[in-house]
Amino acid sequence: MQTHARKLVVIITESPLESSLVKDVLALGAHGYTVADVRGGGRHGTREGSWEADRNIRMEVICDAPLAESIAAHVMQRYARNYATTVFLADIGVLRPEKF
Amino acid sequence: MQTHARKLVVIITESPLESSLVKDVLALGAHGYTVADVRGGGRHGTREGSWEADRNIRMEVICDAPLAESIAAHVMQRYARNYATTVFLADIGVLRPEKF
Amino acid sequence: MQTHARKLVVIITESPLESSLVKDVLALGAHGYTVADVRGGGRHGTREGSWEADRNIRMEVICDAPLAESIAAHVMQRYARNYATTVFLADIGVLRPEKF
Amino acid sequence: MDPVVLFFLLGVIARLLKSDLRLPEAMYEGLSIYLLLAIGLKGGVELAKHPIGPLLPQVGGVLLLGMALPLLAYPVLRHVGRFGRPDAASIAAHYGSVSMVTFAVALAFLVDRGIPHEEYMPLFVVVLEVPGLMIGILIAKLGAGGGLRWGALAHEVFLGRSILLLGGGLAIGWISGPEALAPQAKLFFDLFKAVLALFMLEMGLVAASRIRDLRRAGLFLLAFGTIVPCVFAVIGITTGALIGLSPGGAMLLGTLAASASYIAAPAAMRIAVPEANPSLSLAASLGVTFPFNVVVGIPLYHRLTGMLHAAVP
Amino acid sequence: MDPVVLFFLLGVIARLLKSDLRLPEAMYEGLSIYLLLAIGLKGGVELAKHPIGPLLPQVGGVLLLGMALPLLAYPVLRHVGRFGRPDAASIAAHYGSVSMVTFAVALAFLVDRGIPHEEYMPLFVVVLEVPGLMIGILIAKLGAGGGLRWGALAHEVFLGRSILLLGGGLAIGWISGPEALAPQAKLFFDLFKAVLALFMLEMGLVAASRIRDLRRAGLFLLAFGTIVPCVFAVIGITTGALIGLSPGGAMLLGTLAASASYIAAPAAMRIAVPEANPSLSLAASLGVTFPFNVVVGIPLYHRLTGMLHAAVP
Amino acid sequence: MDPVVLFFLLGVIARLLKSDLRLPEAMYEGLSIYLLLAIGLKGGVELAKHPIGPLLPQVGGVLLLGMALPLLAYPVLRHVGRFGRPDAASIAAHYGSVSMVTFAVALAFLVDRGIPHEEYMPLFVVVLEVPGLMIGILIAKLGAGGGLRWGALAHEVFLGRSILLLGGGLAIGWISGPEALAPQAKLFFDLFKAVLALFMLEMGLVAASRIRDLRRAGLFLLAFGTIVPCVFAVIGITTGALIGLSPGGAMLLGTLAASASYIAAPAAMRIAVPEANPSLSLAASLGVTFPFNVVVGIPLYHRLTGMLHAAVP
Ligand SMILES: Nc1ncnc2c1ncn2[C@@H]1O[C@H](COP(=O)(O)O)[C@@H](O)[C@H]1O
Ligand SMILES: Nc1ncnc2c1ncn2[C@@H]1O[C@H](COP(=O)(O)O)[C@@H](O)[C@H]1O
Ligand SMILES: Nc1ncnc2c1ncn2[C@@H]1O[C@H](COP(=O)(O)O)[C@@H](O)[C@H]1O
Ligand code: NA
Ligand code: NA
Ligand code: NA
Repeated sequence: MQTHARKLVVIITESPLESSLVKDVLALGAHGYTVADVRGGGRHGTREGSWEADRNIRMEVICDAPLAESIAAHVMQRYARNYATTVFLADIGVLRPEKF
Repeated sequence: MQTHARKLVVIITESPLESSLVKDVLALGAHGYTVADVRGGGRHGTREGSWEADRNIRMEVICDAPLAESIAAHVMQRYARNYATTVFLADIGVLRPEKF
Repeated sequence: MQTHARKLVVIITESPLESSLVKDVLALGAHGYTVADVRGGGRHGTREGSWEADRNIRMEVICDAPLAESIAAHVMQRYARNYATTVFLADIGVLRPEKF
Repeated sequence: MDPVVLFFLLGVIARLLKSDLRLPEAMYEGLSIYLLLAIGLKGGVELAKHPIGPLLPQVGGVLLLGMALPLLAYPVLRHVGRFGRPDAASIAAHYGSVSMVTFAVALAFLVDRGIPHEEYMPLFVVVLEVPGLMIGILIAKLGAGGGLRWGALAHEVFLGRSILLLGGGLAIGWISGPEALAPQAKLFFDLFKAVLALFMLEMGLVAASRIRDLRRAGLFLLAFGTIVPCVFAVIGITTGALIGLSPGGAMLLGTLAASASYIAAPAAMRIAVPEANPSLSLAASLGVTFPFNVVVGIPLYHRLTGMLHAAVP
Repeated sequence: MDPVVLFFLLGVIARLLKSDLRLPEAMYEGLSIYLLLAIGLKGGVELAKHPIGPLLPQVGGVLLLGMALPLLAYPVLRHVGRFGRPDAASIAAHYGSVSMVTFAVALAFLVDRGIPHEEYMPLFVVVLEVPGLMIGILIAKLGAGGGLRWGALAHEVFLGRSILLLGGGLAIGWISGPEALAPQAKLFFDLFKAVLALFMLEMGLVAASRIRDLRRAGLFLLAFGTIVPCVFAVIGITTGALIGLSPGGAMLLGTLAASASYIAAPAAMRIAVPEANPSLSLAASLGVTFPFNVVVGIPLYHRLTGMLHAAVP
Repeated sequence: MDPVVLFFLLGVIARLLKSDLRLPEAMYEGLSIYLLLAIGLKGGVELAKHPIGPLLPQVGGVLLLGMALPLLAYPVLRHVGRFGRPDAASIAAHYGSVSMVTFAVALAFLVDRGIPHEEYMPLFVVVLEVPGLMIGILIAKLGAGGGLRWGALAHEVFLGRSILLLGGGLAIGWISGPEALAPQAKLFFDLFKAVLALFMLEMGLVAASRIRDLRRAGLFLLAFGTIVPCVFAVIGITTGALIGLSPGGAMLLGTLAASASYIAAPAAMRIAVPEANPSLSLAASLGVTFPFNVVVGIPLYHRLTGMLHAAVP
């Protein structure tokens, strides 16, 4: 069984941005996304979800490398300055290349 | 400290499949699995968990490359046709090779 | 856009260890961490969260390779003997090298 | 208009205006566990007051009703709606089965108006739910290749949350009787309608979010989801009168027949008939029939009962 | 001391002693949905007993109060506190807006002592909440470059959970009237104070966890968070007396003016003024003003009302 | 049979039949927070009616009981059960400590039968819980190499959720007294037994899921988990009679002694004695002793009290 190389973009950021991020990511061309509720800590302090204002989400997007770059760049430029944000990319393999 | 190369199989699919997937994955030979509740969107529309029928899970299995292949192939063949399903594989390193 | 190579350390373990793990990881030099509630199964049996004693967490830490090694080694040495624990490492790329 | 319906409309409006209002999932689940247990306990307590023997023919009648409904719905879906076999069978199972919340709203409707009814009606909810699901699955599988895992299915149907909690509540109520359950009454009976109101807020949010799916599904499902409940209500009311229920009881049986499942059926169908598109059946049962029944149907079925019940000899 | 306040202190103590006690998030959300609906329903039921016409001038007065408060707070923050425009505007919006739980505690305070008050006061909560947020956003954006997405903001303000549930409750209570809502009363009215007590436990845990942020924010916010509420209370009580409210009503309006938002405002500000540091405003409203109001403020404002209300002609 | 026990059995049956019924975690946590607070408040309100002085000798007696129980259990586990030191100490700590829900069921048992008892008994729950845990940890650590972090442990024991909420409820009830708590009574006292029933449903699900672990643990734990509670009940009832409790109070103290912890102890032991296998102790306390006490034990201890209490001079 052959796998096809794709990128996984992971965005960890403040919960209220979820709907806006989903819109952006789909508008940039992604075919899907997955979101989980998480907590964490970093430069912007502890975000343990002990209050509504302190919740994080973790979004995963599988896509090709150019789109991964533009998603990451867009998130950095639009959100990272004012919101607690972490972005990273990983190399993965998928089975159905036409899907991602 | 030396790490040993293994595969991480990630399966994102509909929640009702959880118990069935756990059984399959262990039967195929995996020594463990980890599951998280997630939401998402893709070809099968938005699955935001706003109704019981719309919940996703994300399962991770760490194993060697041949088992990873057979898990991925099994999931594709058994579930991917009728259920919202995403599968990807990544290269990772583990510390205790005998465990995975 | 250039990405910088970093390591992702993932620790899956028993929930009561969360606060202790956060302290350790920051003390070792990590700048941040992300935690999600998960369930799973492995050598220590099924940990499905059906009771308070059976909950797992999944912690992600992004850092450079040497720190990743020392985090992994510390977790193995301090927790892995007596607690249900899984650790793995992956290669990822980040955009802001100074942050991690 | 009943406050319970107003809570539903508040949920619908909130979702249509794209408010981010959401009941936490655990709260929704907690409320639904409460409602199922409360309905079951209430029915069980009443059952304890009756000898079981005379009820058996009624149970038989309701069983027959439950088997007839999906068999009536299927050909309409297949030939008028032009759905494939899996989708037609899945939707038929949804309409053959029942909606607990619709039943609760109808119950509150009768209680508010002081209309008497057989208090052991929750028993019939269980009796009506099971054959609807079973027949739906049978239709889908007969003729279609591939074996049917009956064990897994019976498990899914009988041990699904709805039947288990409702049946469990019935049994506990029946074994305990009214006195032993008196300390439970304050939570399970006195607060029932207010908890139902909260639940209806959530139902409004969810039903409104199904409207988009509906647009894709087209006009047929809209017509199906409003006409079939009226027809089924007439059948249910008539059956109720024939098996000797009071007008209130017959009206409840009619409402049950008219209602479509959106909890037990989707879960069972997803496993039994995976080829069926789940958003079609949910759009119809949750996006059309549930709101229709709650806002228009229940008062209508009440009127219909006035006309039909006397007509049955 | 009122048990409701003791529950709050139990939460504070638990957190200061680093206990791992936490209310599950879903429980916190469920309790807050309950409180908002209950307050709205109660107000709506009372509103149904009054003609609306005579209330309009009062509504106008409260609206003016709502616009005045953030405009008073802003220059103090900017020039005395030396905050940048975004932070000053964001904190001003928090103090221009209101805290529902503080209102609920003041309500319970009056009910316990049998002090009469206008029962439709929840209407004024809505009227006071909205202009506070709007003016805060306006200040932040005027002069600052970059367009303002008014649509998104109005959406955030009017369709946020608080306003929606409170307003929805008001509307349902108003449409239904007291009799139709009687079966709801057992849950929404009789259990109100005990649910409030549970909620206060959570508020104690959360407020105490903000104390660390406060240390970083410094003395100014501590002074601001205790002095401004007293000044705003005086303004609110006087406004209440001027628009013809009873002493109890004027005291509630004073408490609303004195209270600072920590649910609606943080959410709206995070989107409208992302440059503002959210931990500053939360430390002040949640870490200082909320405990101050609940423990010291409410009894104080009650006394102040005694002195001020008679003095207004 | 008491409905509360029937709810427990419903949970057990559901799990044995592999139903997917699950109470959401947040609901389970919310219910347990409610139960702990309600028991504490009730005890505190009653405590407010008594002078504290005369209670002190009773508290001393209960403290001694709490220290004796794990010391009795340990040698049996070590020498008869042939467990290693960590496992023996951990299980001993579980049986030295108490189960709040068992206590609640026994309380409901007495209330239903109108049997009088010292209403301030919740105080003794706290007094009995702490030494059990402490002694268990001491046994495990003495002789075993490696230092003991006493600070962390005292924190875990005294600030764990159970002690904190129970103690907090006691304090709030004691400070407030019956009148001030009257508006809370509708939630915390009137609904108590029904909420307990819901909680027992969850306990049934969880207890049944421990049965598999039990099979691996073998016959010894089955015997230990049923015989030791009976012995401890006798010791507890006798202690109760000796310190001057009424028969009802002595029966409650016996039940507390007979009960084994499955919330506080597992959490404390996991941190203090990580080498111990947590599934052994949970299988015994949750899979054997809890069901045994709830179904068989409580009525039995009631009878035993009838025989023992009169025999004590
Ligand atoms: N080094 C890191 N490893 C893993 N997650 C991180 C790291 N740094 C930050 N995060 C996550 O990203 C969120 C925002 O980061 P920050 O902007 O640094 O506060 C945090 O709340 C964490 O959830
Ligand atoms: N490109 C993608 N990136 C991340 N997750 C995806 C992607 N596509 C699909 N998913 C996830 O997989 C689930 C099923 O996908 P689908 O079958 O495409 O609807 C979705 O609900 C998402 O949670
Ligand atoms: N092969 C595996 N793949 C993914 N997750 C695993 C695997 N093995 C163990 N885990 C996770 O790590 C936890 C502890 O593992 P163990 O110590 O093997 O019981 C389990 O409860 C799982 O959540
Ligand atoms: Na039906
Ligand atoms: Na204010
Ligand atoms: Na004990």
